[in-house]
Amino acid sequence: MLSTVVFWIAAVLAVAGAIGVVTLRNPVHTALSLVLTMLSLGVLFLLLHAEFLAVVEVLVYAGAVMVLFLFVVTLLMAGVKPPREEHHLRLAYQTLIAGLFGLILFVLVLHSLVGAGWVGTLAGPQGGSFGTIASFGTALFTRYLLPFELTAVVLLVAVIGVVVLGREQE
Amino acid sequence: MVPIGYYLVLSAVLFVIGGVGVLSRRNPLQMFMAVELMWNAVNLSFVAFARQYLDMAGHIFVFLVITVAAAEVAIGLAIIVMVFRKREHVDVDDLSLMKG
Amino acid sequence: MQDAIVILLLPALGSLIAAIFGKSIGRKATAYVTVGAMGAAFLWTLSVFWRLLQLPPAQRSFDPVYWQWIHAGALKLQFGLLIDPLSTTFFLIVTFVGFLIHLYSVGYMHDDDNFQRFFSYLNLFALAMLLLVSADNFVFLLVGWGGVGLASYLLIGFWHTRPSAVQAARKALVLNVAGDVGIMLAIFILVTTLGRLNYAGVFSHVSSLSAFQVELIAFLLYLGAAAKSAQFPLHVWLPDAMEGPTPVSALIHAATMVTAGVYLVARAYPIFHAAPVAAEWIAGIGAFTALFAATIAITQNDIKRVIAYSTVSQLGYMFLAVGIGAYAAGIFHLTMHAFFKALLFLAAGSVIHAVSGEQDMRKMGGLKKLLPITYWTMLIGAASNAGVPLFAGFFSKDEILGQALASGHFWLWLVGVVTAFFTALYIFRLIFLTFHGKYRGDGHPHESPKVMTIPLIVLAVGALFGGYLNVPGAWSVFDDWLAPVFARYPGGTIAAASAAPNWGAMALTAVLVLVGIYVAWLFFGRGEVRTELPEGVRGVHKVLYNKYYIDEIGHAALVWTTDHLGIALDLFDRIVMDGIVMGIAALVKAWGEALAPLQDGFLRRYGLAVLIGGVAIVAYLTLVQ
Amino acid sequence: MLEVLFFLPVLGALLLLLLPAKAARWTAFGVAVLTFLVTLYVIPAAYGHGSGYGTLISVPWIGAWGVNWSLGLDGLSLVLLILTTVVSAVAIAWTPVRDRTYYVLFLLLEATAIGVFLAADLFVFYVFWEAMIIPAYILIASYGGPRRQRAAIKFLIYSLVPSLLMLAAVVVLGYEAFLQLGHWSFSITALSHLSLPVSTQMWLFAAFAFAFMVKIPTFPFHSWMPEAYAEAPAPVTTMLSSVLSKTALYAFLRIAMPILPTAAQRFAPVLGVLALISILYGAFVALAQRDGKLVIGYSSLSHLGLVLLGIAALSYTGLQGAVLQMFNHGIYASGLFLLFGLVEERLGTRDLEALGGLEARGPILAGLFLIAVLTGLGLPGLQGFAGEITLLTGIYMTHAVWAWIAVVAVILSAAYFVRLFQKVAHGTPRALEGATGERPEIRGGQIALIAPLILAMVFFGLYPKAITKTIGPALTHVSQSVRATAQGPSAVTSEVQVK
Repeated sequence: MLSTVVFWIAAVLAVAGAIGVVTLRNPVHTALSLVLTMLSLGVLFLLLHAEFLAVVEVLVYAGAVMVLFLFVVTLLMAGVKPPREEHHLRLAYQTLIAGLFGLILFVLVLHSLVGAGWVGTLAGPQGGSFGTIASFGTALFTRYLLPFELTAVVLLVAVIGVVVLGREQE
Repeated sequence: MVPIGYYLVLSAVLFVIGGVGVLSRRNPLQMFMAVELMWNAVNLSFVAFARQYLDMAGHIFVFLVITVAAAEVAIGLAIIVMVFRKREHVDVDDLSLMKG
Repeated sequence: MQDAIVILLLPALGSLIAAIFGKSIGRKATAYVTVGAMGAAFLWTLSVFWRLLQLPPAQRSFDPVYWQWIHAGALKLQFGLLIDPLSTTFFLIVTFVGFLIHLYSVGYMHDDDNFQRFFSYLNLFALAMLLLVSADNFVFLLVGWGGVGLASYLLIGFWHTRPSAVQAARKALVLNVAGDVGIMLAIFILVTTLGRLNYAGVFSHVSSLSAFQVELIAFLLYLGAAAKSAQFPLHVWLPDAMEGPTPVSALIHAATMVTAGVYLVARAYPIFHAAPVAAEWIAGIGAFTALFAATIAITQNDIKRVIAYSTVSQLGYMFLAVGIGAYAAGIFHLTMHAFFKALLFLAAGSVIHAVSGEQDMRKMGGLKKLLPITYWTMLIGAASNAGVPLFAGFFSKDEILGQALASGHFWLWLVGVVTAFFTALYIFRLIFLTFHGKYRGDGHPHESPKVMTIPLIVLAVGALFGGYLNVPGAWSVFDDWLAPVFARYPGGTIAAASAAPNWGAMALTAVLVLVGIYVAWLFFGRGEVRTELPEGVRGVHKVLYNKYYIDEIGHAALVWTTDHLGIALDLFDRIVMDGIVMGIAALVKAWGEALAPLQDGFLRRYGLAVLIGGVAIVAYLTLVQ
Repeated sequence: MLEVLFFLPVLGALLLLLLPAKAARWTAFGVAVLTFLVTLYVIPAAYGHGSGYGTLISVPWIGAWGVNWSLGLDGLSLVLLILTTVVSAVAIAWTPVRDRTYYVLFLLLEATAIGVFLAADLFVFYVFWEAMIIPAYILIASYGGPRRQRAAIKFLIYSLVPSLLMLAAVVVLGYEAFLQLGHWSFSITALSHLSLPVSTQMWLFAAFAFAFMVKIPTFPFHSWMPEAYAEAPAPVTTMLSSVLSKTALYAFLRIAMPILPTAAQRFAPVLGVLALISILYGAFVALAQRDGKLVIGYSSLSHLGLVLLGIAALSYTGLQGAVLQMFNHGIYASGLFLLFGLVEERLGTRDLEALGGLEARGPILAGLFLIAVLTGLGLPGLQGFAGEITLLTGIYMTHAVWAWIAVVAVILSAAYFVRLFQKVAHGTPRALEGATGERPEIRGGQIALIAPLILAMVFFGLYPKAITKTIGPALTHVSQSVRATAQGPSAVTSEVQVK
């Protein structure tokens, strides 16, 4: 029962954070509400027996990545004017249409979830070592070793890319 | 116990909100954050399915997504910084180099 | 008889040497090579002729085969020659008369810049004609046929800076090719129906064809023959062909080219015999052409043009003969014609040579004393052409007329007799205007060199005595010589051939000829040109002088139409065909330009498009599937 | 040895890049001649056991799709290979170009065309077919006349659009092989043993025929031709008309008909009618052209229409005539385009109204041009005649009416070719000194270059059997596969034999 309560609290907070991301004007506030969502997701990961991922979510995402965001926000916001209004006419109904189609998409997904019988399905009992860090590590370093190694390349490329982009142009 | 479907519905909600955010925010940073939100929504789905099928592949996948997202954020933010360093406004609508 | 191909190889070699090495070996050597080639070919022909004579008549036929030309499905063909009395006769004509014309040309073309080229073409012409008459199948007949057309094209347009010569050459070639197409179609029918193309194979299987097929083949072959032998209305190229140098006219009109049509009908007689409708047409059109061309000839003032129309007219006689089945008589007339027509042309050339290129008879006259050899030889030629009794043309023409009457073709006979009158009239008009009276030009005429007059004399002997090969009621050496050819398949001879000569009809013709000469004497005997015409005949004269406007009608009907169809289709190609393509291109471009604003550079709008697309895909996956 | 044929020009092209530009022309010529000699060397390899390829080499290429790098040689491809290598060698050295790239592209064009004629795998065929477009496009776009860009783009689009449809057809055939044989295959021999439903065959045949007819070209897909022929330099036009058009006609015989025999049967009347229109249309339009190059271009439209008509007649004799005439046309069209190109080069114009008098100033050039013209108009005794009469006989055997109509083109052919020759050679000299001011006469080297073509015009006129004997077995195979489907095997042998 406890898990149900925790789920609902985390879910509501996650959605609230998400709505904050979409609606808040100040980028700093946006970033903070995204952190809220991520923390909530970390809790949900725990409920789903993904302990390692929960930690990574909080540490890497809510920690490192969001700090990077805030850093850039503060860097750019200083001395920058608020968005211009001249494009409003051309993109007048952008948000409205986006919302409408977003809703449609949600309904469609919901429809298919219901149709497939997912909504009422309880997960089976947890078996064996599922979700433990040990099993995660075993999977990562045996079967999924190659993708894991490749992420290193991806990160390397990113590092180089950032260095190149960040150079002083003149 | 909460049915797996609830997680999936939640994931869908977050995904759609993130999508709408991408399309409605004009500040590139906020657009970017909405994209991050969509990533996270998808991650939730992966974890939920992994729980359902008791398969670690979902976890591994999330792990990879997070890694790639980190790289993506690094690059993306670098581009944003570069592009808007010299500009007065931070508005994606100003960027119309792709105009046909 | 395997060696008969040497007769073809000699002029081929001569032509090649003159064409490739002509410039380097010089005029004299070129003349020796080419004239020598013709002379040698004549001697070789004599040897063949002699060897044939040694054999019994029934065995005088050889078909040496040299190589397999093609093997493509149904079309399997060998290159072989047919050596029999008919082809040997043509060999003799072509090489002998051709040799004389070559000899004459040495003098006539003496000052021409392209002397070597001319002789190369002359030898080519002889080669093509020899191939035409000796091929043992229809395809190589067509090869010779086309080669003759080519050589005539080259020679008619020899003076290629003259627009009229170029025009005439083009006309000759295109009309001849039209005739070639007729033979080509006949070949297709023969291949599909009989599956064979060599004469022996075709002629012995004519009976297995349906009546319609035979008639069709006969008409198609006749189309080729009529184009080459200038039968109405395909005769229009021949009078224009005198744009070439005069020896060429002699070669075309006498020894080669125009006789090819008569040869074809005579050679393919089993087909024409089996096709009575076509044969009647041939005879009818032949008679008509004879009269038609003779009437035109009366009014022409160009000396060569008169002789040219005379050729058309005489060819009409020959077709009349082969049309009614009197093949030997047709060939006989052809042979005699070769002598006197070559003579007339060469003599005319001698006249033109003497008066520095003038061809208008109104500016001649009185040349009798100045050019005695030319005058006397040409007089013999004219008498022979007119059919004055005891001259060669008399015997041959009369044999045709006699057989026409005997075989029941009264109307054809009548037309022939009337034509005989006109023939005498126009040819003696030519003689009187050219040689009698006073000289009306302003040059200093002189007799031609020996190299030109000797051929005239030799030909005059032929035109004078050639006819005695066939003397009615007494002997028929020429017809007997050809007889084995026409005895091989049914239909080669007509019953009338053996009938006793019709002395009355013969006398009537002779009288009409003499009357024609007398009328010519009355009007033109003083050698004066009548400029004023009586009221009544002026209209008729105009029509005749303008050759019944056939050229204009043909030009309007065919040339104009073809050219303008070409121009119209060219415009269609540029505007419509290209327009459709460019229109599609423009449409694509316009479509692109219309859609370009969608790509307005707003990142968020692109994102929305992606979202809409994604929704559509999800909707399809969830709802439809 | 077959792969050498293809790789030799490619290696030659690479070699050119290393050598100084001055040596490019004669090096390229040397490579082309060497390629021709190799072609002569492989002649014995073309004769194998009965029908089918005399030599077939096959190396796995893309295993998963069953694509093999396979090249095959039989009499049919041999004849066209000889044509390609001879014409390429003559054309490549014909005019000096101060640009190495020109010769590199030319050799690549030759190599790809050789590849098309050798391909025994449909996929390989498609690759070469597409690759051929690239050098051709660049050659037109870079070395042509003032409107070359537009002409080249038109050529490119015209080539690419039908090729896409053809690619679809190729893939469908491979998939059909997968369904019927259990593995993907593009081997032409294997594909011709598939049994495809008629409706599928029809669509596939339409796609192939579209691509081929554009390349020939045939009415109504010929609109790229006037501009491309007019704008391209004379040697490139020669390649377009003499070699590239043959690849398309060859493809009908090699691919479309054996693989899709029923559709070939059904489509034959359509092809025949389009070919007839091409014949007459090309002839009439040729009559009205002022640009001499276009007279030759439209004459090709007309003459290749006749070849297509022979193919559409579906008789064995017609096929023989078609291939014979393909070879012949390749030779005399090359002669015409190259010699007229020389006239243009020396006199600086292609306008027939401005030309004239060549016979007086350049008698040898005029004489050679005359021989080519006469061969083109099908003068009996020369090469064009042998092909024409075989073709028309073959057409007459199955479709007499077609033959009756088509012979009209023979007369028109005489009319426009004679007009062309007379405008160039006869009359008073008008543009004699021309742009370059030199005497409009052909020079020794070029006489030597063109001599093989002129000799071929005479030789194959006297002895066409040399060709017909070579192509016989391959064509027996084609006509059997087509006719067997329609009338049963007995029809194959019922053709009349001539003594």
